[in-house]
Amino acid sequence: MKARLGPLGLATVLLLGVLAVVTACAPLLAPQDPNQPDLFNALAGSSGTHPLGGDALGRDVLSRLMFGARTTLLGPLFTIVLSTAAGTVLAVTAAWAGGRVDAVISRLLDVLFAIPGIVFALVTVAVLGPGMTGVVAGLAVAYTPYVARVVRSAALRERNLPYIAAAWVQGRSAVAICSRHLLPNLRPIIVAQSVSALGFAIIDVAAISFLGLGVQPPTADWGLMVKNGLDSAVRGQPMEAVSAGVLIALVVVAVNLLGDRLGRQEGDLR
Amino acid sequence: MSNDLLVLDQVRLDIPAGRDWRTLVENVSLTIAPGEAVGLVGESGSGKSMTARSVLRLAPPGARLSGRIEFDGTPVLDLGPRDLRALRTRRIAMIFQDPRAHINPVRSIGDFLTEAMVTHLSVPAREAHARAVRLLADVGIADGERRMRQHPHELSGGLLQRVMIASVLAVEPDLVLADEPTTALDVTTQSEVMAILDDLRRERGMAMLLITHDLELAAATCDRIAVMYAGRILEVQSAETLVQTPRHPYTTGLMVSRPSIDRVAHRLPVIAGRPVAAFEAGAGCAFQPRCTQAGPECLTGRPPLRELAGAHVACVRAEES
Amino acid sequence: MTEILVRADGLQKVFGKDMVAVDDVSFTVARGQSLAVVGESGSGKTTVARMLLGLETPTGGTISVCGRVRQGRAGSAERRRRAREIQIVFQDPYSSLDPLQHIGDVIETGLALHFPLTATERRTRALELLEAVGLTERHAVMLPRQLSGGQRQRVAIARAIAVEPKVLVLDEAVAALDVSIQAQILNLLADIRERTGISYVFISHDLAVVNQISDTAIVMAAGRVVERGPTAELLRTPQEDYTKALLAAVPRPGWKPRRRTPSPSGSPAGTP
Amino acid sequence: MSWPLFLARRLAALVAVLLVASFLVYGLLYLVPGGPMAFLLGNRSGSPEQIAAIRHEYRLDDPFLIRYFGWLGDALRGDFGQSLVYRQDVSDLMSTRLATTGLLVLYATVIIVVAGVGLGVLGALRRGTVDAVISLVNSIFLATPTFVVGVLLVIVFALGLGWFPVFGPGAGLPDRLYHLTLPAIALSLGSAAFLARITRASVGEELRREHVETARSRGFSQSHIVRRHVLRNASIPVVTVTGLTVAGLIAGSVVVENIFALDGLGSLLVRAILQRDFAVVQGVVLVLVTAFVLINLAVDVCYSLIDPRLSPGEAT
Repeated sequence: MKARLGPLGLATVLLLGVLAVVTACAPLLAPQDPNQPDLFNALAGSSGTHPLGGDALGRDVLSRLMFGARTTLLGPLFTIVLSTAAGTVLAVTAAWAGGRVDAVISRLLDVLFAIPGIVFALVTVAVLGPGMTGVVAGLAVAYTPYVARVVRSAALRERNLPYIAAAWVQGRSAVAICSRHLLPNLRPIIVAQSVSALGFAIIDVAAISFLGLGVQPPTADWGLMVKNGLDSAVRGQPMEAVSAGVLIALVVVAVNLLGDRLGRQEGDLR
Repeated sequence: MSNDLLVLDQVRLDIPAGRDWRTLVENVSLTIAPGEAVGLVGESGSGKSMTARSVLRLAPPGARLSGRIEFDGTPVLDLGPRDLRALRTRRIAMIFQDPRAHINPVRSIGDFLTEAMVTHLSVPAREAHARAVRLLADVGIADGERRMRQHPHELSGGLLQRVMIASVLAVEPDLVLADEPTTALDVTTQSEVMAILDDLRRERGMAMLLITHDLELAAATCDRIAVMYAGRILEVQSAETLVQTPRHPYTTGLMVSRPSIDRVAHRLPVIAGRPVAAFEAGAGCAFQPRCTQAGPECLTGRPPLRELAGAHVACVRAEES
Repeated sequence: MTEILVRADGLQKVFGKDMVAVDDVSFTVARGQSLAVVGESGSGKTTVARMLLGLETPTGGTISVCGRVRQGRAGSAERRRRAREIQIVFQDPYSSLDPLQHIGDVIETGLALHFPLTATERRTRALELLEAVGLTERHAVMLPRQLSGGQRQRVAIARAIAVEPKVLVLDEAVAALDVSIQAQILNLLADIRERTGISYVFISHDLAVVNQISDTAIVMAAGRVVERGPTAELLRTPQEDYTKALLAAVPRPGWKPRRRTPSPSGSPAGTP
Repeated sequence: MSWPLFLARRLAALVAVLLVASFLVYGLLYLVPGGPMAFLLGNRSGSPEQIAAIRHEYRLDDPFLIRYFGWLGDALRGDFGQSLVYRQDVSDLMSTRLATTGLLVLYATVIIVVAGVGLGVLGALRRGTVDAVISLVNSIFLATPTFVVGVLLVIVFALGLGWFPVFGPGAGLPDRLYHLTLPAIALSLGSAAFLARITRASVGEELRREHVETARSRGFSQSHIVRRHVLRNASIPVVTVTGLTVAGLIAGSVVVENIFALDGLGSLLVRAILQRDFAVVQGVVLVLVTAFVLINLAVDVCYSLIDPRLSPGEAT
């Protein structure tokens, strides 16, 4: 697998690796305290101590980007873990049981489908109040049908293959067939699907933070930095908005590339 | 011979596989006279289907096609796009194995049948429609008017294959390439479709290259048969003599290993091993590893096709079997 | 009088509201017998096979295997017991094996479900079974995609006979194979029957293959049994028009394809 | 199945989905910690009279289901209750803003369909450099969130170059369109890239289909094959995705309106959430969900027109 990564793939893995390290070790790596206002540095441009300048309150933009990686990336990651788990369980149950169980689950998913993800997240935020919990909970529920629909149709196709029937005829239990045969064969699809959903989740979570409904100040977050950066830009200093915005785009590009690659590998194996 | 309709001479086809090339067809030479039916028989990987596609230059994208293909005196491999389209339009037509995949599912049967007449032959739509209905009648579809309005998913496989045949008749080509035209069909339907194809082809004096894995079917409907294995032709004979006196051990093996409805063998005589494609074959005769007659001389070079008592056979030990 | 292993009585299967796939089909399979179920697509022959295995539930009629009537959904213990009675080999050798499961594992999983063997015993037994179908130790560590179609079909056969069933259903098991491979598998099946005395239910559209492998046959069309009898007799002196037509359509020396007189609808039975 | 029956079924399904969705939206707001009272009062502390008035207005003393059906009945008549913050009818608040959002979504839809389908088809037909460039640009646009695009557009074209106004909706149609240009571009880039990608994949896949080989064997020219056999067949996934993305724009407009200070449904929703303006949240969400569901219905009808296999009215 590694051998077929290619230069673009390598760059992707490298970028995501660096991000993971920065996310984990932000306190060790950040040059400044991300929450320390410094009026002399307010809306300042690039300098030796502040490579990316300062925000409206004079906080170090680079340090805030480093710390911001945590909320910006961990939120979506939780969202995807939750929605993939829920979606897979629902999908495999529906595909295996068929009949009425399938019908009930499918209708449930249809209803969730009718509510756009970000709107659903806004509603949960309205209920739980602004903050990451509401955003992750809302998006996790909203993303579940997207995972479930893809996995269900794949599971249905797989479930009707003779090798599953053969295992059944041999007397294997339903649980064993699902866990030993069905899930391993669905794994590539599930992984590819959840990685590409991760790209969308990063965008949605950042957008909600941008609206001021996600992560609350003074915690650093890329979406929030774009929002604050817009005000700074109007006052003549676009560095904060541009750096945070470009970083979000870069991460999503990397995640999407990874998703494509995984999807294609899945196609090659078939 | 100058009066051959189609001449294949040392035709070779390679397709790209990563950085390598994979040979699918290797030095195939074959002729078809006007009005003649030739069967090209082989198992999977033999390259029979790719040979037929090569005639129309329908090889997969990136493929390398070499050798000489001459149709009615014209070198097909040298044709420009316009002339190639003209050749495909009026002179050579192809019938595919799976009509359900090979007919556009979102267009009606009428669209499918009249499209070529209207586009290529500039037949007015109304007349094309009337002709299409007549063609449907020719292939045994009586309620043509209704069928013309239907879509492929509303027709059975057998009916669709007849529609495919009708579409070929519409342009009255000189040569029909039929690629496993009945393999996807039930036996009774196969008999019917094959009979229709055979009748109409003879009536109109069209030549046919029938690609099939079924030696008996080829023998029943073709004048001559070529047996392919691993991208090469191993034997060419008239259909009549081939079934009586097959010259190549592979042909013999194919014939005796197929069970029959007339007799029961305690054990079927088998050809050991599995069929290989051209790029999988080692040096020497490609069939040698599976051949019961093989000797040391079979390991040196691919045996060329040579004449033997009215047949052409690519086996150095053909006289002994 | 030989023991009757399978007794199907008045089998019926209706899909949805009114799609009658199988209608009033009855037959028996005795110990050591090879019964062919012959028919074209849509005849209901595969549905019969699936009902025998419990993969479909009949809407009418009864199936009894080894003297016990099969009814309703079975618990896991009951399913394991049934597995020892009847097994199946499917048509498509490509999708009948788990693409991620090693060949040796395929066989061992079946053994582990049914026999109290140690890991070593299981491995030895799996290798014996692979050898019995013409494969070697080398194949045991391979994945299905490394095997040819014929080899995969051998694995599927080994998997089925591993649990030592009394009846083996072969659903078009040689239809997808090349002529030269088909003969090898037919011989293998004949060997296995000779050695173990297993019974076959051989589902096929191919009369020549049926002639080779079966001693009794039923001919199905549109879900019903049209004709039945000893295979040799059935093929030599068919009584029903449908059987005759089926037989007349098989290419053989001296055969010519024949056009039936164009029917007004122009379509064979079963088409819209 | 005939067309009327088909439509009736789809409409019934639509009503069912809306019913459940509205129940969800209504019910969720009762899960708020401290109950609906805490929500309604928000950060305000109310006098006993005020509390009593609110309890009366929102029928908080009635059982939940009765309240829900009462609200739903009013909503069907166009009465979504009163905003706590604006002291105005919710329906009035929404109707003035609907036009802005509607125009924005429509404008973006046009950009998405033209650019997305055009670039996708071009990429599929011109493999090589053209395709590679389009794919690269697509990957970047696809990965850049709407709000980042919006902010960058503001920085470059409004603040930097001064070509477009920064904020506000404008007055009169031409001026409004002018004001909406940057927002519409911000809203459409990602979706256009997505649509281009789907179109390219779909056209590419169709070009490899067997029936295209048939057409080729019959001597039709490439342009004839593309026109007659590829585009229509390839349009099924394209229509699906167009529908989904346009429906998604409704959500995306929330963000864009916020950046460009457009007074639309989206900014109303965000403000209502921040101010915990109960009735407005319910009303706006219900309208958004309805629009989303209606677009999906339109997509379903489109398929049936494109693909005879999915078409009602013919015996299969």
